[in-house]
Amino acid sequence: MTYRLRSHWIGLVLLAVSIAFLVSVPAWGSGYLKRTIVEFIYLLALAQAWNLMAGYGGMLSIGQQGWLGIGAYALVVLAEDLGINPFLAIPLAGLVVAALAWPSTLLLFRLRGAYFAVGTWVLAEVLRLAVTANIDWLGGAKGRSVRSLMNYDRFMRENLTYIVCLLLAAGGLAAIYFALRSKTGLALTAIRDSEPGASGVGIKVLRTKRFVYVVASGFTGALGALIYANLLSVSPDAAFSLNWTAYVIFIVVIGGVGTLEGPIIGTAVFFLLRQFLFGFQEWSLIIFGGIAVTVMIVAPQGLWGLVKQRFDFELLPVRRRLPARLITEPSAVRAADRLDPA
Amino acid sequence: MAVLEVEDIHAHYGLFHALKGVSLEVASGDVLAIVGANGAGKSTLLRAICGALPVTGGKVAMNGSSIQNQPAYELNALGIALVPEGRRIFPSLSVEDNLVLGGYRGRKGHWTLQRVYELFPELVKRRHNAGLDLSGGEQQMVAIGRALMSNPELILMDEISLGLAPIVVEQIYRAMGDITAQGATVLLVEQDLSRAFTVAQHVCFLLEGRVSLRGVPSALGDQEMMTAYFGASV
Amino acid sequence: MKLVAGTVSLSAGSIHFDGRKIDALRSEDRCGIGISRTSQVPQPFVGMTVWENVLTAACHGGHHDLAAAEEVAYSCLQRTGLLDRHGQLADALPLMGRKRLELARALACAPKLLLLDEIAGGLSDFEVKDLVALVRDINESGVAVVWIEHIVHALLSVVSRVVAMDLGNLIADGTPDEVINGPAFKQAYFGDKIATVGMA
Amino acid sequence: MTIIYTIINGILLGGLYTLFGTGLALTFGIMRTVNLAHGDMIVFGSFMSLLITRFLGLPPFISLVVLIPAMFLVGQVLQHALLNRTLQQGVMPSVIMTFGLSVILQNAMLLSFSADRASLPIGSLATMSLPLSGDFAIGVLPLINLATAVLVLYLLHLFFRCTMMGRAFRATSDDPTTVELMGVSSRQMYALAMGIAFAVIAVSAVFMGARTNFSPLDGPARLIFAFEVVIIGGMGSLKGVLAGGLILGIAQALGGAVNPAWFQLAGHVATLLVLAVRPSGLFPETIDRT
Repeated sequence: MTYRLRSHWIGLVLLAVSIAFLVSVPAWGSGYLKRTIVEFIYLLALAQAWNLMAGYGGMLSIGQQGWLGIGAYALVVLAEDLGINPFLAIPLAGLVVAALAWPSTLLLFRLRGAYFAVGTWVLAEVLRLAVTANIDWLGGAKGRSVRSLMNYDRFMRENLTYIVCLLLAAGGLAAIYFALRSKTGLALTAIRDSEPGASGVGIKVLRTKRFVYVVASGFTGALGALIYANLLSVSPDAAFSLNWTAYVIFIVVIGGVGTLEGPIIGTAVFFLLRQFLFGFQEWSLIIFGGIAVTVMIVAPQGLWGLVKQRFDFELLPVRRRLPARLITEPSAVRAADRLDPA
Repeated sequence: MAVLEVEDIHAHYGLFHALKGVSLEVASGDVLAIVGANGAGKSTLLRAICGALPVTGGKVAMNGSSIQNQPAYELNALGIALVPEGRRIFPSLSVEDNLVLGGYRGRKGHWTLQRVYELFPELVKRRHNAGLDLSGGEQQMVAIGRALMSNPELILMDEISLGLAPIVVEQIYRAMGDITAQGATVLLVEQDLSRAFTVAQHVCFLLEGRVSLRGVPSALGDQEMMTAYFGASV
Repeated sequence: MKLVAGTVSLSAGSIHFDGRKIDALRSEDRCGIGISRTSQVPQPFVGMTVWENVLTAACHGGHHDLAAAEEVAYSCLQRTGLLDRHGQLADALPLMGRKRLELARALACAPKLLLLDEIAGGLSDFEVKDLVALVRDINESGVAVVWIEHIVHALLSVVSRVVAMDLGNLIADGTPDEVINGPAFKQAYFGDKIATVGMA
Repeated sequence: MTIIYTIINGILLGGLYTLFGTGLALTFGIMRTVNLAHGDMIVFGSFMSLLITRFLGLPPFISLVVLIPAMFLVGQVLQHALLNRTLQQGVMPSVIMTFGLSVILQNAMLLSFSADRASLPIGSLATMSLPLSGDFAIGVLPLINLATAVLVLYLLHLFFRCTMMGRAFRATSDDPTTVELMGVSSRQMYALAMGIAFAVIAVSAVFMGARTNFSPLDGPARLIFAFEVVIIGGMGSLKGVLAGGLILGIAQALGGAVNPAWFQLAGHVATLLVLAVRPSGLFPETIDRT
């Protein structure tokens, strides 16, 4: 019990300190620092979205780059062609992606396990080809730039991007956290543990999974819009690159699938390794791939899983506990329970 | 001399302690019937002996050498064959392919495809049918034939009369004589006591993972058997 | 039994519950109209605590919001004697604990009909006695119970009506005394395996 | 007439896709897993063949003598050393592990061979053709490719029907637990199956390298084609693979004839259509146990 109380406090303090730090950055930070933080945060958010879908919902998608790319292109269309404020267009792009992701589940959910994984990949390819090959208006293979953002001066733009990123990620992560603590979260965790068991206690398995897929994809789309607002131009090969999903999977797997803390650790490890291997992109991918394979064999629960196993320690508690108001007459119950030889 | 010696073995299904120290011996050429209520651990015992389920304690020995926790596919080569519960015919293989596969390890002996067809003539006209299309009785014959094809020294049969019409059961039990005549030792799990007693020299009752009674069928009393079967008296 | 709970679909005939035809309903929806089932092999949500397991059932099967579900879950844990273990991961429960958890989860769905599939299998005599008392208590609170069991002595002390089945056919139906002493039962029991026993 | 020529070209292209799909169908049929590094292994095979050709001076098709046994071994080792270790833990480990391998292989090839496109030197075979009518001729190489694909499928069919080991494979696919009671180790069968799949990959790699040029980044696209062949044909069914390969080839050829940019897209659309109309493919063979 003391462990838990303490770990919650550690979590809260860490959270408060990081928020204070992050909020203060625009006032003093350099452009480089802001860009680095933006990158860290969007990778973390992408990882959380994938983790929600794969770790909790059991849907192993390797085609999220499709939704990321669509989100980026949605930003271009909304901001450039429809004249919507680009920073407002970022969350709207997420909604566009969610609206597209819903019907795609009608086909994808016919596939199971490994076939679902490849199916999502095919879908991502279809989306990429549809965007590049046929619509000159989207710039073909060269892509397009987000001109409306260039109207802002550089300092202003960096700060706005930074703030939008912070808001989006904080909003998304808070939504995931509270969703996991809600009824839906209980249902999702139950589905993760046993689908037949879940349907046996009245959980609508298919509906819950579809909801999670659509939400995770929409969030990924909004992040895609953010990433390319930061880069100022979109090209299909980069926006629909499989590397996005590869990074995300390595982050989640290294940190621990199906935990909220895992991706945080995973992102940190990923960042450090990448800084270390800067300029050797192929080598870094080889090393990440090797780490993922090794983790699967040696410790499939990931780094955070190892910590949790040893210390029963949670920084971000999503567990529900017996509320104190209900613990009223323990003595009678205990006496009855002592009869239980187990 | 004892072909099979089982000494104080334990086995678990996950957390469920299914066998809690079972010991028994089977002499060469004998038929031993294992009876008990559902969940008493009979199938578990057979699966533990043939290597399909890991033993968590105790010792299993065949012809004096210890064999526990060797994989099932190695024990098959040593001469232990299991006719599994529910028959487990390979649905996409023909009857003949099912039988031939039984001899995968190439142990030599009395049983050949020809002799199995002689034992169960019904199978001849079905030889090219898929395992999926057989009746329950035919499936059971294939399952037994498939086990015989490995020319086992010890053959373990799990619930071979379950769900079959009495006349088919009759036929399958008649084959039992031919099987033991070739020198195989048989361990038989059977719910139908009277049926088991017609072929078995010895019987062993299991109750909740332990041996509750054993002996020669004719020497056991009704009440004694009821208690050994159900536990607390009914 | 699995037919009624919706995990196996039936090939002919129909099933009615509370006067409604339910053959076409999915497992999760049958739970919604008041049929709960414990499975032969317990299927706890192993990564969740005991409390969360039951709370999940109370939320979704019992259609409560979280606050109300907490009350329901609490009373279900209390009734099944699991209260002391509320914070434990379901994965760490021993067999008896898992069976209790199955029962608590089924209860939290507020069933009118409770299907128990071999819930006493694998338990010691002492544990079975405990369980029998629990089931009797549930039945007395107004829930109809259908209990499939091979451990006959566990059943006979609880039930009001026994239906014995042999390979899909009904072979006896009556009070426990009538059935157990009838010739069909004795013959079937030593000739076969399944006896379904229920009480209404 | 043009449409008939287009379809013939599609069929010939389908010969290559059939080979791509065969390996994937084999592993799915027997182990129910998908090797996500399948495409990268094909590209890897092409590069290996290129190396053998270059350093031993052998023609590409002769390099198969070395390449097939080598790839067979690689497949076995992969299954034994990595994939067999996580059999009991559901699909996630195998998906992530083979995905990791795919990324490793892709980048290792980028480092060793650069991103430039390469092709196998096959001399005059590349341009040989049989004239069909005035302005239309069938390439000899695509024809050999199609014949090889059919031959490979036929040999596999014979192997599965008529040999003891083939029976053991089918039985393992039906029921990997019970097959152990027959003296068959299912893990060993899995390793062998992966080995055979890799041997087929070697064959498809040489044909791919001979027909088109290739680069280290081509793997994912090859995996997707192979996957589409399997989806159209029916998961894990060898009979379906030929049909799937031909349909995919024809769909791409037809799409490409309308608009060169629709070449791949037409194949994807055909796959999604099959998935929408007949989720278990045109020739479903394996029994879905999930």
